[in-house]
Amino acid sequence: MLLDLPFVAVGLIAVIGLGAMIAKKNLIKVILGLGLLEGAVNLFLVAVGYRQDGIAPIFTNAPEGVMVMPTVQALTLTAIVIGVATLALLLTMAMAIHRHYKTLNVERIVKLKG
Amino acid sequence: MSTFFGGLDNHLPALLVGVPLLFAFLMPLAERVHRRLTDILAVTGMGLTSLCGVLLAIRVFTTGAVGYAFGAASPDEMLPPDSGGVPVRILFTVDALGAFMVLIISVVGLATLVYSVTREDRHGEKATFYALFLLLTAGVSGMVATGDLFNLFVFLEISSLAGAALVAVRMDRGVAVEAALKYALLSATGGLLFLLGVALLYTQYGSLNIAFIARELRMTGLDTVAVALLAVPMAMKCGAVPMHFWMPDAYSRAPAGVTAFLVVSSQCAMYVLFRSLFTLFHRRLDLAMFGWFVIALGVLSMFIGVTMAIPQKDVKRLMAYHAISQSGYMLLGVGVGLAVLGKPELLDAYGRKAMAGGIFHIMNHALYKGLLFLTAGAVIYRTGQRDLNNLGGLGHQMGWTMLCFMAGALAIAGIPPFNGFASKFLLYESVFRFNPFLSIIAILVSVLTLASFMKVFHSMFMGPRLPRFAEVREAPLPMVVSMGVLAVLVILGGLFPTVVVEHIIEPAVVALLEQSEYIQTVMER
Amino acid sequence: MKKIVRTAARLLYPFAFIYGAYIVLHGHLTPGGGFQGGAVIATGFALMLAAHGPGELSGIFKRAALNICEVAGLLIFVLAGFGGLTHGRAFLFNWLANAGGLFGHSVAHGPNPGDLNTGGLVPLLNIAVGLEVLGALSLIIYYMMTFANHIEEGGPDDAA
Amino acid sequence: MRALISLAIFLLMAGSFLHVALSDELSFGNPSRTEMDDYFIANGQRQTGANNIVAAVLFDYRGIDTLGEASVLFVAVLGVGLVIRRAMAPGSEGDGERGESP
Repeated sequence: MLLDLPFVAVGLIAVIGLGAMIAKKNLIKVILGLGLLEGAVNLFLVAVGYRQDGIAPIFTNAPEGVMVMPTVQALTLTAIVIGVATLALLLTMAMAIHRHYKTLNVERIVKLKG
Repeated sequence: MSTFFGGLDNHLPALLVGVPLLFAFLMPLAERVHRRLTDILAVTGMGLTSLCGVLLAIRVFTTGAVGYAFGAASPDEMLPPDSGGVPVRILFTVDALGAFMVLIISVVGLATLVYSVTREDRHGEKATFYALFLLLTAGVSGMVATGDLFNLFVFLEISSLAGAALVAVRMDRGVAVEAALKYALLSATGGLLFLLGVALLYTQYGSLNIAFIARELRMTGLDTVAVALLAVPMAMKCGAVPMHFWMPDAYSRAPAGVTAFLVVSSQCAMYVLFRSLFTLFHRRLDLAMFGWFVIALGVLSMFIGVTMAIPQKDVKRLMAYHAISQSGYMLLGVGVGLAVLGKPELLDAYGRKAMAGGIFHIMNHALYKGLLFLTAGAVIYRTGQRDLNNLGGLGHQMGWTMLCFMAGALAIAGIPPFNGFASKFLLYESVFRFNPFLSIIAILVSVLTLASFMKVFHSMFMGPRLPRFAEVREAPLPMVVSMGVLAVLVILGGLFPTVVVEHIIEPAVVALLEQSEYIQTVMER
Repeated sequence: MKKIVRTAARLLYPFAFIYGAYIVLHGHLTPGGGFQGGAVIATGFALMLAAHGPGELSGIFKRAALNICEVAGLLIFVLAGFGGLTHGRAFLFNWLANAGGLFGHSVAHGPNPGDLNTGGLVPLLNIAVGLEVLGALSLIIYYMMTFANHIEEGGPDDAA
Repeated sequence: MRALISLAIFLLMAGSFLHVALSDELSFGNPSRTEMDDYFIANGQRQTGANNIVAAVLFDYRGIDTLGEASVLFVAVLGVGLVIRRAMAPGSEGDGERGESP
């Protein structure tokens, strides 16, 4: 059970991120919660591909040993860049909203309803 | 089928994604050369994409599912000979259901892009608008064509972000950005949950290919979590109640051309939902439970959507609530099919028919709802008013727009001879045999929809000519043309429903029901 | 203070560029690649933008240059993908690998010291993605800083 | 009411995350199925000529993913540019102003 610590960490980070997204009132903090959730998912992806005592799957001057799974690393890389793009767009929108509404409180950013 | 363009027809699935991306990337350069060039490039790019989409659909409907291996020595080489039967590359798998969606994307995409050519380029953003539109097209096409779960996530994110950016185009003192932010935040969260589901499947089966996982699936405890993680974000993206609240905001604030295409984008999310429930998890699900889950989403959406729509004053917001209500019909039809999937005699008795109705409704909804949003956009464009109380008497000046609106409104209410009637009739008939109560709700919702659109029609087009709209003219030609094309399709679909059902809908239903065909496209060649 | 920051930034940014370029070019041999290298180069841009402010810089630090950089990377990627189609190969087929020409040396299986001229499409696409990422990330920073400055200077305010 | 719903969603999702994290079906360091990854490690170097197998997967075997991801970044830049240029533009962008693009 203790050996599965990375998965426990994933669960905890995801719960913290989710909690921030649901409970926080500040839009920036909500977006940061999303960032945490994203970090958890990426960590999960990388952790899934680890093999006991594995080395990086790169043959340049590689030592002897079993290699960890390369696919998940590629997926994580892709997911990280997608996450960066998402966060950039969300933060920009938050900036634009703050400029027009003069607030970042999610409870007051509700001109659209009904 | 003979070869087009010197053998390029073997590459149609790749061109479907590659062409819009290429043209989108050219857009910033074209902007530097000349303003008009962006218009020409956008229409050319979208036209080529639609051409690829239509050719691909024809190919699939005539010769069966098409696979495409990206990066392989030959596009047909789905499995490398030395991999022991494991797909290693990203495979596109377009079966009849995928081709059906590709067809919708092609038609509605081209119509809405032509409509959007009339945008005024006040803030020098037109090139960006076109680039985002083409990227959205690439995203949704990729979503329905791909056979790889992670690739699906990537295209999902392209379509979400491009959609969100397009919703924000008009700013509207920050209100459009608010709508876009809601859309982007929910899509991003949904995307992450989807990715987590994909990761869970990957840990157990060591592959990301839908066909491979579907064949190997054991339905462990983790898979149960994965089903939820794949299905819930998609239900949210297709606007099913109770996860619908982003939809009226985004739909009402986006430019009309974009809204019409966002409807298609939502339906692609619905495609993913059906694909994962039917193809990926298929017969290992607790079918009755999931069937009722989908039915419950459908009935809630139908009912709450229409009741929220009736009091709306903002014409696009009203239509957005109707969009929620109509997606309920699709969920209801396919949900009934899912619920009886395990019982062949019931499936043959009414299950297939219900699914045909639901899937037919996807196409009809994309056409008539797109048409309605476009007419609303044309009215707003000419009058500057979106509040129903301030509109009136436009039938005198905007005759063609009024006719198109009428076609759309009668279709959405399920009045013959428009296409909405054809699919709704299939639904009423078959759902009645499954559970009469559900069918009665569906009919009731249709009546309410009709009432609501009668009101809209009356307050927009009827009445005396208003002095403040004295100089209002008919919508510009590109708008009328694209609305006209959609209106003609709406009528044709209503006049010849059996042709459409026989050649397009039935194969799509079979593709959804027969998991083995999808798997064979990849695994046994 | 301003002067110290500016001088330090001018001294430091070439190192970010060189290190980033190394990561990009060796992406197919060592850990790293287009994204990582592009991001490192973008930190150099961010440094210069932070020290001088957007709009005051010229040459490669202008918005137009970054924009072209980004689009060029993406176009190289797509066109390299279409390049595979010419011989009946699939989209994004690795038509440079083991072909003898550019990046065309072949490699036997197993650990080796590494040869820059291998990998076919992999290093080419690394460079393409490197260009795209450095352009994209720098542009995002550029836009955000422009906006922040605009708000600080109290630009025309149309909030309701 | 809203707080209750939020709490319910949170508990449900937190529960499922922790369920996954503590599940016996996952074990760190022992992936259960590795055919695809073993194929990459065994053949990637020979087929693509790249020593870095992650790069080989990223740009050769899963190249279209990377193209998609580059496109996502492009979308983000377009979106950021669009929102910021519009937000800085002087004057009003009125709601449904006449002649406003549809």
